[in-house]
This record gives sequence, structure tokens and C-alpha cells, in this order.
Amino acid sequence: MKLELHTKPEVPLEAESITPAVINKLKAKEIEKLKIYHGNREVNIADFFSISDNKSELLEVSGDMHKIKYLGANMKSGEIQIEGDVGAHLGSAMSGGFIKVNGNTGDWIAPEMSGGRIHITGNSGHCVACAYRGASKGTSGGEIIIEGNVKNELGHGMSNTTILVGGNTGDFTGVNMHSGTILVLGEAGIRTGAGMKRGTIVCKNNIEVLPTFSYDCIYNPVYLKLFFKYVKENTKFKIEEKFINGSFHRWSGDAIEMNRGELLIYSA
Amino acid sequence: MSVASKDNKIINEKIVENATCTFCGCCCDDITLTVDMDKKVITKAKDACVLGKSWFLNHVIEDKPIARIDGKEVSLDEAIDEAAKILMEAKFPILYGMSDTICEAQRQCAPIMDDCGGTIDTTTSVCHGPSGMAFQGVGEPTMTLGEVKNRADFVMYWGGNPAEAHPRHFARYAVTPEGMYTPNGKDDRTVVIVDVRHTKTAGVADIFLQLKPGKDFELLWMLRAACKGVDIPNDCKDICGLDKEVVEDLFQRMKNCTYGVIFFGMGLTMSRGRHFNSGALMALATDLNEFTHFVAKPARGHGNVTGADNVVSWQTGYPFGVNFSRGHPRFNPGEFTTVDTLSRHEADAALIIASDPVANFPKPAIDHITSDKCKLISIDTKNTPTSEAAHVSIQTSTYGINTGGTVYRMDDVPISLRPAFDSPFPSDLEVLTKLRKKVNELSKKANRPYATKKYI
Amino acid sequence: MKGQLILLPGRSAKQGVGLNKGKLKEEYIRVTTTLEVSFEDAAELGLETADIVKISNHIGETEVQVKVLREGKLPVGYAFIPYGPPSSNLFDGETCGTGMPASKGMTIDVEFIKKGVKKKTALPPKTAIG
Amino acid sequence: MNNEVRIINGIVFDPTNGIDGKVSDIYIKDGKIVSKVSDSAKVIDAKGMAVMPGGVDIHCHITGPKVNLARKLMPEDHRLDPHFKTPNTQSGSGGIVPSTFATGYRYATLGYTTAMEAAVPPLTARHALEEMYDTPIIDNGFYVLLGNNLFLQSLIAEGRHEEFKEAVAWWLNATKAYTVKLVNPGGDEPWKGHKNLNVKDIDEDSKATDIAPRKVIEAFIDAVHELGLPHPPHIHCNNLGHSGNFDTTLESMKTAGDRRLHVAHIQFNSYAGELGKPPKSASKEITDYVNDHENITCDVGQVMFGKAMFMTADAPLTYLLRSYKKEKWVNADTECESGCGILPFDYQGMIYTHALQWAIGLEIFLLSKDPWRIVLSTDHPNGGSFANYPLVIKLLMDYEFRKIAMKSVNQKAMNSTILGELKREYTLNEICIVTRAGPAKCLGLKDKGHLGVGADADITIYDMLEDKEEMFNAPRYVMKSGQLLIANHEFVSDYTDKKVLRVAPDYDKDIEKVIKPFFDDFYSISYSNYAIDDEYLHGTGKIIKTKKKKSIYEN
Repeated sequence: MKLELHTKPEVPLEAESITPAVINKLKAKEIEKLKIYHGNREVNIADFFSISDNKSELLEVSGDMHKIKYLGANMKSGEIQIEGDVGAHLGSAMSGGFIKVNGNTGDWIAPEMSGGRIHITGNSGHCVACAYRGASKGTSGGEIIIEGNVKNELGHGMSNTTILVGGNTGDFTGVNMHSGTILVLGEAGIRTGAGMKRGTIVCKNNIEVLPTFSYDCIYNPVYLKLFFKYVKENTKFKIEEKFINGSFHRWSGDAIEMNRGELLIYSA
Repeated sequence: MSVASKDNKIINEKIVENATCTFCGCCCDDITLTVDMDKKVITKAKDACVLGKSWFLNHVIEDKPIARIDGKEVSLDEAIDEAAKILMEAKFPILYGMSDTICEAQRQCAPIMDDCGGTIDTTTSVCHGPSGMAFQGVGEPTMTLGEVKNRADFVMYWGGNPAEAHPRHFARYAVTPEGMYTPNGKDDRTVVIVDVRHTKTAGVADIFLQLKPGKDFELLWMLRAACKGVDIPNDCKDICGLDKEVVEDLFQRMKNCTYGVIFFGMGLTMSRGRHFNSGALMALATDLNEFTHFVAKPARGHGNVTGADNVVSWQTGYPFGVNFSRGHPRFNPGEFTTVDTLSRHEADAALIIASDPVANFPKPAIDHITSDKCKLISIDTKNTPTSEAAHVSIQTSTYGINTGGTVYRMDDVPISLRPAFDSPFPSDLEVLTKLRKKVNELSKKANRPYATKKYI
Repeated sequence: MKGQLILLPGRSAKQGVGLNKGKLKEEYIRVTTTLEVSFEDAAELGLETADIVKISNHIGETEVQVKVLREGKLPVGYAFIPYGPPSSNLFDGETCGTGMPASKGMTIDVEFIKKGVKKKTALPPKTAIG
Repeated sequence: MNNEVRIINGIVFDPTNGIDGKVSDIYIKDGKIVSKVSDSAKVIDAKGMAVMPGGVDIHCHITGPKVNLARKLMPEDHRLDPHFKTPNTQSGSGGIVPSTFATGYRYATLGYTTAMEAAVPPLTARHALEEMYDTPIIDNGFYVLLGNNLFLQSLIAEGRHEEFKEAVAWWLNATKAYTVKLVNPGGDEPWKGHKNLNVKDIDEDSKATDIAPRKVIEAFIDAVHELGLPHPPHIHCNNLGHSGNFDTTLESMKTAGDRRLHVAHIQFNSYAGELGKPPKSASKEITDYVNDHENITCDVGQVMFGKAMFMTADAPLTYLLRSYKKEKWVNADTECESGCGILPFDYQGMIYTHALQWAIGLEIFLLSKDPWRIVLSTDHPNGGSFANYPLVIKLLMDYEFRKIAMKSVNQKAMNSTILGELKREYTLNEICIVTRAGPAKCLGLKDKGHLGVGADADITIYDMLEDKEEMFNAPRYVMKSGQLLIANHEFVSDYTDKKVLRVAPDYDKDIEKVIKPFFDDFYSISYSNYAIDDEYLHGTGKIIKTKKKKSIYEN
């Protein structure tokens, strides 16, 4: 199915019904009558999108959708391809499937994700893969690839998720994380890994390490090579050979949470 | 009471004892007001601080219309009808403010937004909102201010300037008062100030620690680690600008006191790190309970912002930034908070109650709220940039001076107000009750479909 | 003469007093257009008390009057201004998912415009003293 | 407008008036039950349905400052359980600590029409009253925390009994409370002033406490008895939650002698075993005492598996429990009066202690002989949400279901209890007693908990279903003061004319002269701003009469 935005929403539009599981079951005529929420009003999809049948399982959505929230929410399987910018809560609580965004996204991408993949070619906002306020745990699985930059609180309280960032990250990357891996190829902001319990944060560039992290050693673990190989095969990230074969400074922390997380910073 | 004045004119005077000043979060309730009932002014405010005096003594009944639409005088009912119509027609209305009004009036606000499917936000979101979020994440050991007076032998102010923002905080609650277990007042207490500026507050300190700007989190984090038995690092000075010995000494004092308290200000919540800064502080206070009794408290500012927090919390479950567009309260700071909804050009109507975003908000937000994309309604006691820019503007009487009601002190203690003299303007409560009724009528008529199941 | 400082807006008692008189009144406007800079920075930038400067960043710009502080009151490289409409002109709407705009610690350009007249000190009203 | 209603053909349960499942009609006029109505009365046909008085919750935590702190603390919990707006009702958030609107509506949808908030510090009682006004439908009242009040303790220590009694009366008036609540008496001072210690023995008279808890308990029982309050002091005993605490509980009850005492959430006080080790059941020892002593009433505080929230004035206990799972925790000290601890919690069937607590609660229900003195409660939200009440009812009424439930929890715990041997099943009449008639009688509420002429027309009509959980989860009709609120499971109107129940015993005005100096010295608000004005009741106050009795100290 193919959905194309024809009218820009004036206020936030919440479109959690735009997922393959809902759309693929229906004919174009039926999709037009699906309900979405324009601010506090219930409207039909057709009021904002033109729908055409591309005779494919792939759900294509296009347009400037920076005010559209909850695309691909609760997704369990299937594939969405988005051309253009999207708003907050993309892939909220998704447990499977694949979302590809050729554009930028808003804040709160993939909160409470437990599986599936999200690939964003542009930049992303704050609180990507972040726990909702008050919760101690955020995502519990899945993979997120962001080619551009990300802002603050990437992977706040996450467990078992893999996050790959081609550009820079904001402050508090991997704050309070329980487990999982974050790779930052650009510059990471301050206070990376604050309060982390376990898990790994890999940084290509030098970062300001918090005083509660302690320096362990330089090392070159085999699993990192395998990990980089995987990243190289699955993304278009430029990963140089010297980086793959390089050594890393290992810092362990956070001392406040028993020192079991690791921060790996490329040395040479 | 009638008394003769100096030039032997008889003036009609009234004394109000134990009046409460609502200017800052201290809510001092021991002020004696002398009111000239003929001129309708307060002539003396005994025991009030400089801010309190200026709050009471500058209050005059101005000669201005109660309600205006586009600057033209109208009746109150016309203004309320217009406001209700705007709110019901809007797709993403917001209600913001409520810090300078009584709880009884605040209680009308969430139901208004519930009926018109909008967003309610209080000035908390640009004040101690991050502390509220930190509270949700880590909790907080806290107390009423009397406990500080009676017990605290270690008092710390972090990133705040109470000498200027809460002038009587030292004398009434935290530094000099003689309490049950602190019979010698200041001599029984160690007062520590942590700030990046050498403010007036620093003057009262036994120990003043001038921190490198933006390094609050790092220092707090080191102290937290110290609670878990980790040494203060040797490069402490490079990290936060304080010598290792100084920080070690500070930690020992915190650990060994009998009742420790930290008040923290917006130096933490407004700088980089925001809720993580205040969260680190609350977590530190929690950690210190391993050794002794330790509490922390945000030194909350303006008027009744603490009351707004409480009212919105009990009515919706969340303290600020609550959206009703899907038929039930939703909370997400950054998504439903006022600065964001305005800066992202989302709100199409704004009801501003007793606050002044046009003067205080970031520029992008001001640009949107004053544009024709967003219909602005203002309910306020004074003329402000916001009331002047508003499409519908309603003037109300002032709480604590003209009307009674409840306010919450910064430590969540509710206090009743004792008004000094009446005002020709209607109270916030009266205006908002009418507006709530009108919106409720319109919403019943509009009969929008109500959601019945959870969507996500 | 142009330089960069980090701005720390905050509350002050004078601003609070001015607020009560009315936000559209002179006193409040005067208080909220006063930029406090450290002794060292003033020397570096060649500024004196009462100078009118333009402060600006990527959000906006505003003109304020300088007040030079004694040594040790402010860390070098920082400037203080009471909250008010002028400082709002420099705030970004970005809240980092918190609702709170970053209103402390933004980098600003400071540019000398002209010499100004020394302001009268904004004393609290007579009736309020004692 | 005709406000007469006739409920016909219903199977009526009205234990107070000795009616146990008899088909008869009920007549209502002006919000009260009457003996007849005119022919034009609205008719509700309750054929095949059970007609009961509205439920009365004697012990829950639904309004006040600590409840609101807990509400603020849990956005992630509210998010999972929204309470939707309807044309007649307002929206809210649910979860373990629902918002005020949701609390009122959700109590109503269980058939409850009265709920008493069990602990409010006097300093913040205004807050509790304001919240009550925003809690729709249900009638409220609250118990005021006086057990750790330093001024009152000093009067007790100095043996000034008359003044103490007058001061208690003053405090009840000043705060508009229903009765006195004692929580871990004597425990606040060591907690706040001695680096987080606690009292361990009710006769302990250590440096930390100038006065032994037993003295405090005794003094309050006497004072409340002499003031003739409709309900005795509500006590949260010392050592709550600790293994081996049943001794303390027995001693506390013995302190009452033959005077009345209500032991709150008694399940949490019925543990045998050694301090610091896993608990064992002492339900038998406790119920034996309660069975033999008619002056004691209690509510169970049943633990239910799933989410809970510790929310208690017993701050040291919450701090202790925090050490198991270092998650968010709130402590809130109130000057001169009280402490408070808040901690989110999860009861899990597979954990020995939790399973045992669950079993002990059920044992207490099944071993107690007089249903009139044992009230159904979960100490919401400490033992679990009030939303669990229907499930508790099913566990009590269905032995087979209980056996199945026992299989899915920690077996070591089950083997150490006698729960499996207790085959008793509660009857509908007994359920009606423990949820309505009994608590109303314990509270001394003559207009509630029954369907006799003159009672408040708070009525719940349930479909008679085999599955009792289902039955009590969704009443077909709920009526409050004669106004139909729920009809066919849907809200048909929003009732706002609720009542705040309180007492106003007479006191000697001279006592203020004794109290005021203490205020001037140690409180942070003025004495004259402390007592609450009547306007905070918003015209909803309802005074339950008190009857002064002779002092036991008089000859």
C-alpha cells in the first residue's frame, strides 16, 4: 500500500493505525475510512493521505510528516518505508518488523521497543529508545540505526537493544542503561553512560568520562571485530580497517551501580 | 477601626493579623497588614520582606475594564462566551499558568481541558518541572520546613539564591531560627552554599563552595560514589573546581550530621542536564540515609505553583504537561509542555491564567503565541505583555489581597489566605467556574465521540 | 570591541520588586535590562558600568546596560541578567524533552554600542523600608 | 421532581436487620429508605439480583498529601491504565494510586459508596479535605495522625490526662477528622532525630523516645473512650511487617483492656518467627484473641499479588523494605507530628514471604468467628489495590478456587500454613457483613451499611452470578443517596452531593492557651492559621455525634 500526505496537519496528528498489520488486511477504500486523530478530533486517513495500492506488502508512506506521531506503533511484523520527516513516537512499543525512514525524525523514537529494526537515514531527536518518565526500564530488544545525529538521552534505561549512530549524540547517552550496546561514530556529548548498570558503549572519538568511571586497560576484544563486521554489512557506515583492528581504552562504571558497565573508547 | 492620622484626619483603618504573603514559595503567614479601607490600599505590612512589602504595598485597584475583546470593553459574560467558543473550536488548545492563583480556582482548570480535549500545563514546567521528573524517577526524602527549624544541623543551598528569591527563608525556617533541637539557632547549624556565582546568599555561609559552572552533576555524582565507598578522585579540582580535601570534608560533614537538608534551586534545573541534575541531588540525599537522616527539597518559587502541582496531580495523576486530546490524561514533558507546543507551532488556542509567557518565554514560543495562528485568552490580575497581546483579556482580583482561598507553601503545606480588602474585579474562582460551566455545556452539545480503549 | 560570554540569567530581589509594580512600568524594565559582568571580563572587553551593549546569539538580540561587578562575584567568562523580556529574546525553544528551555549557560556575543548614562539604583520603595 | 424509587423483586441482603436473601421490595424517598412511596415512584426491577447496602471501606489510603506524592511518583503506572471520559463523568488515571476522579468512579463501579482515608497528618489535613471534594460519589472521612505528636506525647509523659484529652478533642475539631490514628507510636522520634532508628518494643523507654509506645496507646484509648467517639482509635501497631511481631500486636490489644480498639490491617501484624528471618503464620494466636474479646475490631489488610504501593506513616518500615530492591523511595517528615514513607512494591506469588502474607490474611478471615468485627480490606494500596476486592470475595466464598490458587504460589509457604485445611466458605450474607454492615457498625455509622427505614439510600444491586469475582466486579445498579448513578453497568449521572463524615467533640477552650506556646516555638505556621475553617467542607460536612463518658481517672 502507498500513502501520500496531501494536506499538512495544523496540529499534531496521531496515526497509530498506520502499521502494516492494520493496512495490509484492508482494501484502499477501507483504509480511507480508518480513524486517525488530528488534535482532539477523530478524522479519516483520507482527509490527510491519498491511498494507492502498490500491490506489495511494503507499506510506503511519504510527505512532510514532522507533526505526525505514532507511525508504526505496536508493530509486530511487516515493513514500512517512510520518505520524508516524521514526528515523535515512531515505532512506539514495536516488537517486530522493519521501519526505514529516509529523512529525519522527532523525539521519543521507539520507546518500549522489544524487537524489530528501525533505520533512519537522517537525524533523530531527543529520548531515542528512552524509558518513559518514571519508568526505570525502556526498550528491551531490537535494533536502531541512525545515520545522522541524535540528541540527548539516547538509550535511557535500555536493555538488550543495539543502537548504532553514525553521527554525534547528545548528553547522557546510555544513561541508566541495563544492558545492550551503543556505538557512536561521531562525537558523544557529556556524561555518557551515567548510572549505567551493565552494557557497552563504544565511542570512536574521545569523550569526557565521568569521575565515577575507572580506567581498566587497553584491549582489543574479538567480539568487537565481529560486531563491526556486522555493522559494516548492515549499514552504509564508513568503518575503517584501522578502527576494526584497533585497540580500545576500557573504562568500567558506573561506580554508583557496581561498576559492571563498560565504556570503550578507540585509542589507535 | 477608625483612627486619627498625623494631620488629624479620621481614616478608616483595618488590621489583618497573620496574613499570608504569596509572593514567593515561603508563604510567610505571620504578616500584620494595616489597610486604609477608604483608599483601598495596604499601608503597612509588618514583618514582610522587601519582596513581600512590594507585593502588598504596591497593590492598588486600577481603573480598567473587567473584560476586553481585542482591546474593546465587553461584559464578563461576553468574554467568557467568546473564550469558551475559542477553546471548543480549537483542535489543540492549551491552558497554561495557574501559579498566581488559589487552589480552588486551579481545581476548575483540568476539567475545562478535559471537556475541550486540550492540554493543561503549569508554570512548574519552566521552574522545577525537571525536579518533578527527577522525583518520578528516583523519589525523594523530604520534609516540612518546621523540621528544618527544629532539627537540621546541616543546611545546604545548592544552585539557588534564597537571599534574593526567598528573603525570609533563612530567618523563618532554615538558618537562624531556634528550634526544638537547635536551641542556639545558627550556632547549631553548619550552612553550606554551593553556587557558581558569589551571590548575596553566599554571605550567610559557613562554607561557600564556588563550583565550576555546569559541573553540578559531576560533583553530585562524586559524592554519591563516596557514599558507596569510592574515593574522591585526585583530579577533583579539574573536574569541578573544588579541591579534593574540600569535597572530602564536605562529605564527612554530610555523613556525620544528625539531620541534614539540601535546598536546591533552578541553578540545577535550568542548566545543562536539567532533570538529571536534580535527580542526582535527590539520589544523593537518599544515599546519605544509609548514614544519617537526610532530606532534600526544591526551593520552589512563585506564589502558589506548588498548589498547582498538587491540584493537577490529584485530578489527573500527573503534575504538569497533561494532555486530554484522546479522552484521558497523558503526560509527556517535552511533548505536551507549553514551551514545546508553542515553539513547534502546534497550539491553536491558549488560555493563560495568572502568568506571563509573552514576557518570559523563549523567543520562538512568544512568536507563535502572539501570531494569528494561536488565539490568546488571558485571565490575570495585572496588565502584562500577555494580557495586552490577548484576544480575550479578563482582569481579576488578586489572591491573598482581595480574595481568600488556599495556597501551598514550597513544602506542600496548605495555608488559608486572609484577604485585606475587596476589589471590584471578579475572582479567578468566579471567572473559571463560569468558564468551566460554559465549556461543559458546549462539550455536551458538541457530543464528540469518546474513546473507550487504550490505543498504545 | 566584541567578545563572547556565557549568560546565566536568574532571579533577583530587585526584579521581584519591580514585578509587583507592574511589568509595563519603568522600574521592571530598567532592572531586566541590566547585564552584570565580572571585573576581569569588563577590562578584557573594555567595558565600563553604564555602557550600552548589544548581546546576541542565534535566536535573537537585545540591547542592555552593563554593570561591572567587584572581583570574585562572578566567574570569569560569565555574565548575569535578571529574567525578563530582554533575556527571553535569547532563549531557544528547545527543551530536550523536558519542557524546560535551557535558560542558563547560553553563549552570547557582546558588542559595545555606546556610552550610557549611569542609572539610578533601583531602590525598593520608601514605604517598604523599615 | 419525583425522587421516589421502588426496587422490586430483589433478593435482599440486610444483615443488620436480620434479612438474609429474602425477596422483598425497598422504597426510597429524598435519599433515604422509607416504608412506602407513592405509585408514581420510579421502578427498578431487580428480579434475580442481589440487593445490598453500598459498600463501606473502613481503611484505605485515597486522599491526602502522601497519596498525592505517590500519585506523582508513578506516571509509568498511570500510563498503562487510563480512565476514560464519558459523557457523564470525567477522565482520570488509574493504576495502583488512581487520580481522585478515577478513585471515586472506580469505588462506585465495585458497589462501594463510603471509604475512609486512614492516615492524614493534621498539618496537611486541608489538603485531604480538598482532595475529598474532588473525589466523586463516595462519602469520605479521615483518621488524623496523632500518635507521634510531640506535644501530645509530652502531655502523656507528664501525666496531664485531662489536658491531653481536651487537646485531642481540639485536634479532632481543628482538622475535621473522624477518629484518631496511631501509627508505630513512638517510632518517629528515633527515625528523624537519631539517624534512622526505630522502636522495637512497646515498653521501650529508651533515650530516643522519652515515652514508651504502650503509654501512648493507653492514653489515646482512654481519651477517645471518654470523648465518646463513634469509632475507637485506629492503630497501626509497632513492629509492623517484622517476623515475630504478633507478640507486640497481642500486647497492644491487651493494653486496651475492655475498651474499644480497632487494629488496622491486622494481617501485617500476625507474624511469628524470629526477627530478621522469614516469617511464619501467627494467625491462630491473633484470631484467638480477637474472637474472645468483643472490644476489638479489625480489618484484614489482605495482600494480593501484583502491584502495590507502600504508603504509610511508618517511615522506618518503608526504608527497610527499600533495601531489597533499590528503587525510588519517598520519605516525608511532618514537623512535630508525623513521618511518611512511600515505596512502589510488587507482591509475587513465588516469593515465600509474599505468599505467606497472602495466606495469613485468608487464614485470619477464615478463623475469625465474628464477621461483624473483621472487615475486608487490602489496606489499599499497601496490600494491593481496592480493585482486588471482588477477587478476595471469591477466595473467601469458594474453597475449590482457593485450593487452585494455592497451587500456583510458593509451596514452602503454603506448607507452613493451615490454609489448605480451612474449608469454611463465606456466605453472601457474611460477605455483606464484612464489606458493608460490619464496617458501618464498627464506625458507628447508623445510617449506613443497612437497608432499614431511615438509612441512607446507598444501594448496590448485583446480578446473581456463579463466579463471585465477576458478580462483585460489575454491579448492575448503584445508587447513592437515592440517586441512580450506574444503570446497566454504565454511568448515567455524576453525583456531587457527597459528604465528609467527621466528629466534633466539645472541648474546653482554655486548652488553646496550653497548645499555643508550643506552636509559637516549634511549628512553622501560625497557630491561628492551623485550624481548618468550615468552608473547606464545602457544605458537605456531616457530624457524627459523640457522647462524653466519665473519665477513668476520676474517683
